[in-house]
Amino acid sequence: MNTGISRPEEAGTDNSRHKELDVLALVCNWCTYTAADLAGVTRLHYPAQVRLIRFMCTGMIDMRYILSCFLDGADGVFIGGCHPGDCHYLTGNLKARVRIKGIRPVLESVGIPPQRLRLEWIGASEGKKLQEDLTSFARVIEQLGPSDYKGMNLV
Amino acid sequence: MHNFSLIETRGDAGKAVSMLLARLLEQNMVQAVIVPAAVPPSVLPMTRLLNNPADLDQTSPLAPVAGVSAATQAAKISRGPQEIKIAAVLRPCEIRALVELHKLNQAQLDNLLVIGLECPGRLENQDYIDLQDQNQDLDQRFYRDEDLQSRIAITCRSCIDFLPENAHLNICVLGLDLDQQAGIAWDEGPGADAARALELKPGQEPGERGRAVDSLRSQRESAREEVMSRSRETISSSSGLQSMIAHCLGCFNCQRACPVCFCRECVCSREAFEQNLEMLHTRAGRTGGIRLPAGMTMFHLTRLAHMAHACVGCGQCSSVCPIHIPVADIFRTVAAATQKELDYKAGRSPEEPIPHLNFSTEGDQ
Amino acid sequence: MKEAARALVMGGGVSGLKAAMDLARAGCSVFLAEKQAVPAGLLLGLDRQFPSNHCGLCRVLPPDPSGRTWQACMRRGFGHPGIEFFPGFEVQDIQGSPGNMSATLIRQTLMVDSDKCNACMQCVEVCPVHMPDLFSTGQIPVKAISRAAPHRPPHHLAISLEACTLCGRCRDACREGAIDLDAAREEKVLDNLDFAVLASGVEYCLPEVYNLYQSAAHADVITTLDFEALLSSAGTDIMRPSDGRPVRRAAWVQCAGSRSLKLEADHCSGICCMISLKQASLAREKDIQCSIFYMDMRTSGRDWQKYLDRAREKGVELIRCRPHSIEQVPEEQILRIPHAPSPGNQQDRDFDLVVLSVGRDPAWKPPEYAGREGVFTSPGSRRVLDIARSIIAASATAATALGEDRQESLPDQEAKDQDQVHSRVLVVGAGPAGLSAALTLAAGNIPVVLVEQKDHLGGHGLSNISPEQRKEVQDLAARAMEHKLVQVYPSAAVISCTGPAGGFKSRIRDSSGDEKEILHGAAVLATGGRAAPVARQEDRTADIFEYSRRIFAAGNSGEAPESVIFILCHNTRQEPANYCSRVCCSLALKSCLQTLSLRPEAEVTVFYRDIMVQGDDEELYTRARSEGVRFIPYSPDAPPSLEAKDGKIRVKGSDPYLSEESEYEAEQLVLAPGVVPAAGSEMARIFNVHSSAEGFLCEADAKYRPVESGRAGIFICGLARNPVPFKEAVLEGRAAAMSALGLLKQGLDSRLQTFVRVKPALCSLCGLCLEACPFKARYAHEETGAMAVDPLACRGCGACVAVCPNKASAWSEQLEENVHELN
Amino acid sequence: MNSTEVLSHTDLSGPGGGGNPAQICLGCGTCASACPMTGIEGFDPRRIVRLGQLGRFEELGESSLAWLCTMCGRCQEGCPMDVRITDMIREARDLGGEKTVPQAIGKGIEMFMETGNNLGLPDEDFGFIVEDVAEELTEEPGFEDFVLPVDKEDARLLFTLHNKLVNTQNEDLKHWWKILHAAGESWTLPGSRWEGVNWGFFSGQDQVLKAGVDTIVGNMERLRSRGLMYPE
Repeated sequence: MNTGISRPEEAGTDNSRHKELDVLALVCNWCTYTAADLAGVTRLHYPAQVRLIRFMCTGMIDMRYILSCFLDGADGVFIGGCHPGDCHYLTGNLKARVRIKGIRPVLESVGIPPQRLRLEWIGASEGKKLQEDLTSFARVIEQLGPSDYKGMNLV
Repeated sequence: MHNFSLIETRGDAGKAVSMLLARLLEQNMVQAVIVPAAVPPSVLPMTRLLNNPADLDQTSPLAPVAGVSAATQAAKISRGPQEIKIAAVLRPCEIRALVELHKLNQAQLDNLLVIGLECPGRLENQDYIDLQDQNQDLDQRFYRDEDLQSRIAITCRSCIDFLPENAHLNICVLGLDLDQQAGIAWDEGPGADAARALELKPGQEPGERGRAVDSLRSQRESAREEVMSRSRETISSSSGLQSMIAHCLGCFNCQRACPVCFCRECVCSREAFEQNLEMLHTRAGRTGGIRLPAGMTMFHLTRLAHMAHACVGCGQCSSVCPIHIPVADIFRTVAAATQKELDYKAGRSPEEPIPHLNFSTEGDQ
Repeated sequence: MKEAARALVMGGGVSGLKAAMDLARAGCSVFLAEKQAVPAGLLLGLDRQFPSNHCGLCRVLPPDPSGRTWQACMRRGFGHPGIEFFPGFEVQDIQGSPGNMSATLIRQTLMVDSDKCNACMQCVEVCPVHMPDLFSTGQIPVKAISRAAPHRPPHHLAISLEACTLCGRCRDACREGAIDLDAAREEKVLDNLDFAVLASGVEYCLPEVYNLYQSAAHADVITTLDFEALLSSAGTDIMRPSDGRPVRRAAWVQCAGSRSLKLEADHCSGICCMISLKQASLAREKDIQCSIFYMDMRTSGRDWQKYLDRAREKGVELIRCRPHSIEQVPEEQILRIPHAPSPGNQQDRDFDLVVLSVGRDPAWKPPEYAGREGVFTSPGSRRVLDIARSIIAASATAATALGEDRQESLPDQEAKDQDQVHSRVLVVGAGPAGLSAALTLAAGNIPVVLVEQKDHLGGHGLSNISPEQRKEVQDLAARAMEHKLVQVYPSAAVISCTGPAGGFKSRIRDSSGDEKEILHGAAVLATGGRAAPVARQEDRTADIFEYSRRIFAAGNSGEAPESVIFILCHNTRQEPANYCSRVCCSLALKSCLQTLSLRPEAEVTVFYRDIMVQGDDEELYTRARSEGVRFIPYSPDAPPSLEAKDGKIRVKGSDPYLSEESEYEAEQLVLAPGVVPAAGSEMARIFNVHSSAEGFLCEADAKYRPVESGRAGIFICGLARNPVPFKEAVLEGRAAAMSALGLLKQGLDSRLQTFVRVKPALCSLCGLCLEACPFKARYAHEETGAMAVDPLACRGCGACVAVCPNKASAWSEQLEENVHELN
Repeated sequence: MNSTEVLSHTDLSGPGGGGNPAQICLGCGTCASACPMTGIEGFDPRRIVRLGQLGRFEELGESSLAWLCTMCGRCQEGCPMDVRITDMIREARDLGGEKTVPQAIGKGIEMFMETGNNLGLPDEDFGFIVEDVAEELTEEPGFEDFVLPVDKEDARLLFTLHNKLVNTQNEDLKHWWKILHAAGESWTLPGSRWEGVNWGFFSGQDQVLKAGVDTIVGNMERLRSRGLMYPE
C-alpha cells in the first residue's frame, strides 16, 4: 500500500523524532469520514500526524492493509467505522471488528503492541468524538514512541 | 471414545491394521481407502488410494512418517461423487486440517470414514529414509525404541495434540505392546457400524494407556512451553523476526506444504511477480536498496494473518523449508495467541464456525 | 405513454428525495424544489435516529454509477444524475393539466456566492434578524443570514428570505461582494410537466403560538425538535438553554398541542411517543434522570414495543399523567411539575429541563394546489409520519403518479428481456398489498406473475368492514384478472426460488400438484397475515375481526348485543408476541360505535392498555368516549379475568380511577389478540430472506429501505412484513412494486455497475465471499458451481474482496485503478 | 339579566351530544394535576368524573368526595376535553339533597334565605358596624372628607360584601374604601341584603343560587347601579 508515509530524509529509527510519528486513520466514507468533515466545519482540530485514508466501508479493509501500514512505518493505525447497525453495507463494520480482533494477536506476537491498532465507531454526526478519539489515540502512540518496524523498509 | 477393543498384532501391528482396512473394503463399508504405502522402488510411504482388498498388503498405516500432510489429498478426494465412501487413515493434525478444510468447502466430511491414528510423532522424510537403511523393521521398531522416537520431527517433539479427535475410529498405540496388541476405539455412528463390520468386541481399555498418555503429554507440554517461550521472545521484535526469516528464499514451499493454506495460488506468490517497479525504485532509495523479491516479510505476516486461526501445528512448513527456518515455531506461537483471542481451536469441531465470519453485534471493539 | 415523463417533486425532505430518486430510476426527468438551501429537511438535524440511535440518512441513497454518491452524505450536499435540484425555491403555484403543467418557483432562500465568500462571518455579525437556534451547536448565532445547514462549511452561507428584511447590512459588510440581494426576487417557471408530487411535509406546532405550558415564559421549556439539537453529537453535554448548566433531570410532556378539543386538535401525530422515548433513552446514556409524562404510549409498530422495553430497562421513567402546568420555582432555577400519577396521589417533581413533545400544528393546512389534478400528495404531506412510513408513502405516491401518467397507452407486447435480466416480477399473495404491487408493476409495463394460495383474489381485503375499501379490493382484483400483463395463478404456491436478482427461477405448484418453472427478475412477497388465535370458552367470545365483520355485515340494519366487553391487547404486546398489531384499536372503536348505532342503549366496555389510534383516527376514540363507551385501562401484570356463567360473560377488573374491583357482565366478549404473519418463516426459507422471531419478513434497513429484503430483488410488503392497516398495506404494495420496477429498469437500461468480479482460475470455491456479502449478491452458479456476482444486487462494499485470501474475488477492472493505491 | 340566564351556562350536554358531560373524559389527569385538593382525603377529580361517567351522580352527591372540592375551577380550565368538572360537582351536590349539605353551609344558606345574609345579621347592626368603620376612616389623614355612600342611587358601582368583612375582618373594608375614595369612584353600599357570597354555588341548590343572584340583581335595579363589585 502506498501510504506515502516514509519520507527519504527521515528514514532510520531515530527515537528522538517523536514529532514525526505517523498515525494512519482508515475510515469509512459514510460515517467516520463525514464526521471528519464535520469536525473540520466545526473547527475541531485533531493531531497533525494523523492522516486520513477513506474507504467506502471498514468491511473492505483487508488485513493486509493493516500489515502494510505497519511494515511501511506507521506508528499507529486507527480504524473508524459506523456504529453497529448503521453500516451502509449492513455488517461491514462488524467484519472489520472481527478481522481486527484476529490480527491483533498476530501484530502483538511480532512486536506491534495492540495499542497501536484501534477501532472506534464514529457516526457521521460525531465530529467531536472523532476529535477526541484521534487525539487520545495520538497521545497513546506518542507514549509508545516510534514503532519497532519504523524505517525497516520491509514492504 | 466409548468403546475399546484390542486386536492381536502377531508382531506386525501395521499388518494387523491393514487387514482391518481390507476387511472394511470386503464388507463394502467403504469403497476405497487412503493410507500411506511405499510402493517399490520408493521406500518412503506416501498417501495412496486403494480399492482392492488384496492391495492392502503393501500398506504402512503405522509408518512414523508423513511424506506430505494427507489432509490435502483426503480433502480433495472427498469432494468426489457421493456414492464412493472412503476410509482415510489420518494423524491427529491431519484430521484437524481436514476439519478446517471442510469449513472452507474444500472437503466433504460426509464421504469419509476417518480412521485416526494415535501419533507419537513423525520422522522427517529424509531421516526416515536414512533410518530405514539401518533398520529393517523401522515401522515396528519405532514404537518400542525410545531412541528412535526421540528423533521425530522438531515440531512433533512439542506437540500436545497427539490424540486423534473427530475420527470415527481410532487406532490406539500408546501404552500398548504393539508386538502383541493394538487398540481400536470408536463411538456411536459410522465408527460403530465399522466396528460391527470388523466384528470388534468392546472390551476393557488397559490402564497403562492412560498413564502413557499422561506422561507423554506432560513431557510434551514442558517441551512446548520451552519452544514457545523461546520463539515468542525471538519474534517479538522486528529484528528478532527478521533474524529468523532473513534468509527466506521466497520458494513458497511452506505455503504449498501447509494443509490449511487452501488458496489455489497465494496472493503473495503472485505479487512477487507483479511488483511495481516504479514503487520499488522509490523505496530502494530510502535505505540501502531493496531486497528482491520484495515483500517476504509481508508474505509471512499475510500467511499468519490469514491462517493463524486455522494452524493445526503439523509442522510441515518447517519440514519443507530448504534453509531450515523454524516456520512452524513462528506459526504455532502466533496461532496460540490468535486462537486464544478468538476463542477458537483449529480442527476442534466441524460445527465451530470460522471466527472471521462471526459478524455478531454483541461485544465491544 | 411518454418514455421519460417530466416530473416535479415539491419538498426535499426524506419523502421528496425518495420520490425524486424513485422517479429518476424509473426513467423520469425529475425537478426537485426545496425551499431550504440544502436537502433532507428536518432530518438534517436528527443526528440520532430510532432504532439504532445514530444517523443514517445516507442509507436512502442508491450507489450511483456516476460515483457521485461517494460524497453523498446529505450534510455535504446532494447530487443525482437524474434529478435537477432547485435549492432555495418553493413552489408558489401550479397551473395547467397533467402532461402540460407549469409550476412557478419562488426563491425562499438565497445562497451566498461560495466562490467569493471567504467565511469572515462579518455578514452574520451585522445581521439584525435573530432566528430560532434549531439544530445548531449553539456556538455560532443563528441569524437571517447563517450557515446553510449546521454541518456545512461556513462559506456555505444562506439567507432565509422569510426572515430577511433586505436591509442590506450584510451586503455592505461583505468585502468580497459575495452577496447579491437583487437575486432575492428570483422566480423560475418550469413548463411541460407531466405531473407533480407534493412531499413538502407538514408544519410543526410551535408551543408559543398556542401558549402551551407558558413555554414562552420558561427558557428551559423546549420542544422535542430543540432537544434534537441539544442531543446532536456535534455538541457537548446537554446544557440548559437558560444558564448553560448541565441538565441532570429532564421531563418530556407528550401530546403538547394535540389530543385536545380545547386546541381543536383532535389528532395524534403518531411519532412523538417514539421520539420522546428515543430522546430519553439517549439522555439516559448521559446519566440524565428522565421522566416521560404520557397518556397512551403509542409504540405502534413491529419493533416499537421492544424499543419501549429497552428504554425502561435503561431507566426511563414513564408517568401516566398529563400535567396541567409547569411552575418555575421562585429563586431556584427549577421547573416543577405537579402531577397525579395515580388517583388521590399528587406529587411535585422538579426538573432542569422540560421538553414538550410536539407534533403537527393544529392549524396547518396543505397548500392550495395540493388537490389539483396532476398533483399527487404524499401521505407524509397530510400528517406526520416516521421515516420508514414517509419513505413508503413517497415511493407509493411516485408509483401512483407514474401509473396514472401511463394509463392511457399500454403497450400490447411484453417488454423484452435484455441483458439477461428478466423483466417479469413474481408477486406472491393477492391481498390488498399484493394486488397493489401487481397492478403498479403492470402499469409500469412490467409483466407480473401473481400467485395466490386461495382460489380467489383479494385476501383479507374482501372482509374489510368498510364498503369503500372492499370495493377498492374488488376493483383491484378484477383489474388484475383482466390485465394483459398480469398472469394469475390461483390456488397455487411457490415452492422454491433460486438464482440471483434479475435471473430468479421459481417453481410454482398449483392445486392439481403440477409444477411450473417461472423466470423472473424480482419478487414481491405479500403473503399477508391472520388473526392470532384466541382460546375461546364458548361462542359468546369472538375475536375483534369476527365481531366487527358480524356487526358491520348487515349495514345499519344488523343486530347488536345489549352488552359487550372488549379486551384489547389480549396476550399481545408482551412476550412472545411483543408488538402492537396496529389494526385492533381502530377496529374496536369502529365496532363500539357501530354497536351503539345499532343499539343506542347497549353497554359497551373496553379494557385497554394504551389506545393506539394515530392521526385523525384519534377522533374515533373521542367519539367512542362521548357516545358512552366505558374505557378501563389495565396493566399487563393484572389483566381482567374472565368467567362464563349463566349464559353471560363475566369480567373482573379493577377500575383504577375508583380503586375498586368491579365485575362487569356482558352478553358478548370481544378479544383483540392481534395479528400474526400468515406464512412469514416459510417465505423466509423459500426466498432466503430474514424473518423476525414472530415470523414477520425483515427489511434490509428498518428506516430507509423498508420494503427491500436483505436479498436483492426480493421485496416485502404488507402484513407479511409488519402489522399494518389496510391503507398502509396498499401503500407498501405500491412502494415495493416501485422498488422492483426501479431495480429492473436499471438492469434493462444496461446501466449496470459491476463493482467486483471473480477470477475463476484463482478461486478455490471456499464460499467465504458468499458468507461475507451482505446483499446476497454472490452466488454459486447453478450448473458449474463457480462463484458469480449478481450486478443488480452488488453495492460495491468490497466485503467479498477483503474476505478472499488470495483475491480471486477482486475489484472490477474499472475500480481496480482506484483501489490499487491501497493494495 | 336574571338568574335564569346565569343558570343556563350550566349546560351539561357533552360535546359528543351524548348528554353525559363526563363521558368524553380521556382520563389524562390534567385535572388532578391542577387540583389543590388532590390527595386530601383521597380526593381526585378523576374519581368524580369517573363516577359521573358511569352515571353514578347520586352516589357522588352522597359521598364526601363532592364536598371536598373548593370550586376553584382550575380543573375545568385545564381540561383538554372541556369536561365541565365543577359544574358537574355542583349538580351532584344538588342531587344529594339538603341532608348532605355540610352543616356550616346549610346553616348559612338557611340564614341567607331568612335574612338576606349568611350571618343572619340584622340591618341595624350592619349599619352600625359600617358607619363605625367609616368614622374611623375619617380620622386618617387624607380621608377627612370620606362619607360612606349607603343606598346611594345612580352610583356607577354596587359594592357587595363578603360577610367575613363585616364580621371578623372589618378593618379590611377600609382598604377597599380608601381605594374607591382615592380613585374618585362613584359607588354605593346596599343598606340591606348586602351579602355578596352565594353559597348556593357551593351547595348546588339552584333555587338558593337564584335567590342569591336575585338579591344582587334586585339591589342593582333598585339603586340603578351600572356595575357590580365584589371584593373577595
